[in-house]
Amino acid sequence: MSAVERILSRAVKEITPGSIVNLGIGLPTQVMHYLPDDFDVQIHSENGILGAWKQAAPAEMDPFLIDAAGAYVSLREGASLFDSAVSFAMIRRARLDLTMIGAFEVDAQGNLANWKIPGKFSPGIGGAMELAQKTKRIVVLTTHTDKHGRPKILKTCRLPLTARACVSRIISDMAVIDVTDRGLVVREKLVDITNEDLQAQTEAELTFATGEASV
Amino acid sequence: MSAVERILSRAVKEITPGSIVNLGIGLPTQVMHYLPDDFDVQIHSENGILGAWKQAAPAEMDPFLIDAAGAYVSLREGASLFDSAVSFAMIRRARLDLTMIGAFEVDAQGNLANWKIPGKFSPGIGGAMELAQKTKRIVVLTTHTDKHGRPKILKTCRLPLTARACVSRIISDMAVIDVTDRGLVVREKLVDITNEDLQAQTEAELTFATGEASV
Amino acid sequence: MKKNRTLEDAIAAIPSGAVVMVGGFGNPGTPFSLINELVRQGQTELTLIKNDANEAGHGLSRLVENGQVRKLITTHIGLNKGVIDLMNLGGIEVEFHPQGILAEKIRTAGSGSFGFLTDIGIDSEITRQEDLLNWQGTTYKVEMALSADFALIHAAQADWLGNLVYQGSAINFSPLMAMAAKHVIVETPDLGAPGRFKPEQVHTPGAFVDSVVPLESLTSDYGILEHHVRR
Amino acid sequence: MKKNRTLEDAIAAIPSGAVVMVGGFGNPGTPFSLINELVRQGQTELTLIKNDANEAGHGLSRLVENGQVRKLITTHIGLNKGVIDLMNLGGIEVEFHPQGILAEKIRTAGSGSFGFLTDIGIDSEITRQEDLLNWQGTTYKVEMALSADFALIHAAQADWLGNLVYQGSAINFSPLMAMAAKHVIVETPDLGAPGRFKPEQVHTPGAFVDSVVPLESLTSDYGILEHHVRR
Repeated sequence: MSAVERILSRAVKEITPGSIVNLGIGLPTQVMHYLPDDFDVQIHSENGILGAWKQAAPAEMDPFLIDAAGAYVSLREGASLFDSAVSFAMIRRARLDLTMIGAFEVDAQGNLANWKIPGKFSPGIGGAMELAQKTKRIVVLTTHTDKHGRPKILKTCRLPLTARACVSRIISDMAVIDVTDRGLVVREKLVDITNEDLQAQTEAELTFATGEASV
Repeated sequence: MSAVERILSRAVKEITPGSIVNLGIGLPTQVMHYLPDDFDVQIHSENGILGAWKQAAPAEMDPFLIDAAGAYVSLREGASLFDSAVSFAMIRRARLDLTMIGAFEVDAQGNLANWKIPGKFSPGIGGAMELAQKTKRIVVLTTHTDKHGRPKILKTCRLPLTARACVSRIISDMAVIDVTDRGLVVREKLVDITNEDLQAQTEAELTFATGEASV
Repeated sequence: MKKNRTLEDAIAAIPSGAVVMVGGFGNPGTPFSLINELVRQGQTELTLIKNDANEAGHGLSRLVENGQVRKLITTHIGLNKGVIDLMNLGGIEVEFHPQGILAEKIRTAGSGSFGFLTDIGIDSEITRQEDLLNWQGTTYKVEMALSADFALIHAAQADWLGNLVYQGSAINFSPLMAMAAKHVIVETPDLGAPGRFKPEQVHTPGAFVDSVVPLESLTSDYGILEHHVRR
Repeated sequence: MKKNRTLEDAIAAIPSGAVVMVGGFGNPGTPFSLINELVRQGQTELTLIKNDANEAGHGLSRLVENGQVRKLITTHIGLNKGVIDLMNLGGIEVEFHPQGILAEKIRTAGSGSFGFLTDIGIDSEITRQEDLLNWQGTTYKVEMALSADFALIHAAQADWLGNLVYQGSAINFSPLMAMAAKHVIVETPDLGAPGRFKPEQVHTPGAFVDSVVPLESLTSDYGILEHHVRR
């Protein structure tokens, strides 16, 4: 399995039946493809969809129906379509159970930075800030290190924050890590790696849960 | 013609083709019955109707469709139904051209009191305050004096105000009076009455337009 | 996830002392069946939020008459002399708001905001000095959001996911209250399977709804009020 | 009253320097025909308000590329490198808001209010000290209403009175902008006589709409973007 496949195949297990879930642009939207076709979930897309589903068949693609990532989605039975004010009311009123979201940086306090790299990347914040600040449970999907091999899981984020203390869990290509009152706790390892080697690729201090699952 | 008929048959002439009009509870709602069936107007009702029309035929009355006065209205072609927030957005955004409204008191500055008589009558303000404060043109329909023969058109209102300086025109059973920068100006007399006798029944000072219409 | 509940179970979730929003403008939209069950179960010390108090012997008025209501937040109760008299005797606390302001206070809670700036009634007796805010050189009235523990809603049609469609003038406060309350209970005479609605035509998305109570039939409460028919 | 206008007449009402809201999230809801006519007529110094900048060569991006835009108020322009580059070079002023805050600022104008109290981004770098309000013991961020001189809207269907129905994910900001702008111009490929819509199913009541432009057909602008199709 590739790093991406490891993240996605683990991430899909976070989605509980009957829940309402937003899948952020990037890795998270790809989680949808790992869901069984009959799975009981309602996917929320912030451009005004509850009940978005996998890409429509070519003959059924509707140019007037995309998700927030631009995909020509289909709709589940029981889907609803609404304006952007209602869509974000749903977010701010915490009617979403789970948001999976990407990260530039995430830290030991559960702070998230995923929208801006000053001087390099500033396309605007989109819906990320409200999703991060208001969803009941935020799970970050991220490679454990950046393309230069530098840790993305930090003691304290250095980039401008999307939201403070919002992240519940981090799923990287190496481990499943929970943000707790006593810092980051490794729940599962997704590769065959020693605790020491995992810590070496992580700036924040890790605690290893007794009996954490291994590959 | 009765006093009420004089008011209503004059009031209906205020409604211009193509306009959006709210008719307040009491005398104003009755203006609808003086409109020709094919008249180009959209009647707004603050409980969420644009395009309300006269009472439905008995077989077509819908218990789930009333106007703000409780009447089982019918709908014109092109009517729309919406929630109370949208209905009052329409009012506050001044998308109504005209509101006709009743009065306990109205005064020379165009102040209106029609919602509360301290110690006697305080059923709540309903939609009157927003209609009075925000509609482009407010026409008051009222008997010239109260049931004890006391003037209702005053120098200055004594009851709690619905809105300040909101009234453009007063149509009583005796006269059509405009609120202007130089006070109240009588435009038409609806009964055969001398200027002096009309003034005697009016607390506020009246000016008589040269060439005002008479009965 | 099916949100179907029985009338009894749905209403049993409401404790005494709860703040309860109730849809409806006059009869249309009033959830008479949910209210009648609340009368039967007898929870007390309720704070109710509704446009009006319905008419004597009907709907919300029954809760007041039965002594279950501590406070009513409303816009106009002119059609209910009994409630006005009780208010004047001090038997019930009544808080009035302009109709569109009540709607907007509820809508503000429903949108996850905390208040809004308006000029409605700013120079009238309904505005106190402490409600005024000078901001960037202009004076506004601050109206705070109004939320509730529960909302009781009548929908013309619904599906198991809680998607709702309203009819006629029965829309009024219902979609706003469905967004604003922590726990939303819906009654409907027409409950069906997901897929029955065109997605663009859903008035209230199911995400806002917690319980849906199917009604076997509509009682006479829902019918034409003969005294409002013009002869 | 018929609100039908020709494309040319409707857009000619917009002067240089105007503040113009434009519906659409990505392609769906973008009023390409109205925008293309605005490009043809060449009004300049525009302030545009739209969720995004569309993609290079399409929709709003054409107005930017043609030098007609002074300022863009938006949420995310990540799919338009050209506009980002122009922003970084100082060729266009860009003001970003969180997406739901932009929606709510527009909706607040549309409801005739002046601002709202929120906690979104309250402790982030997007909030300045002067945006904060301490009110009744709690600190809020004040977000002011955002209105415009014009709104350009695409509706799936319309009638002569300006009643609008949207489809798919093309609803997004359109009903909010239709309420918030002083003058609302709508394009639709399907204009019909009043009476065609079930009254409960109208998304935007005609009271908010000033001009309706019938489109004879939809250009390729409105079609599938092949590079967004997953193979």
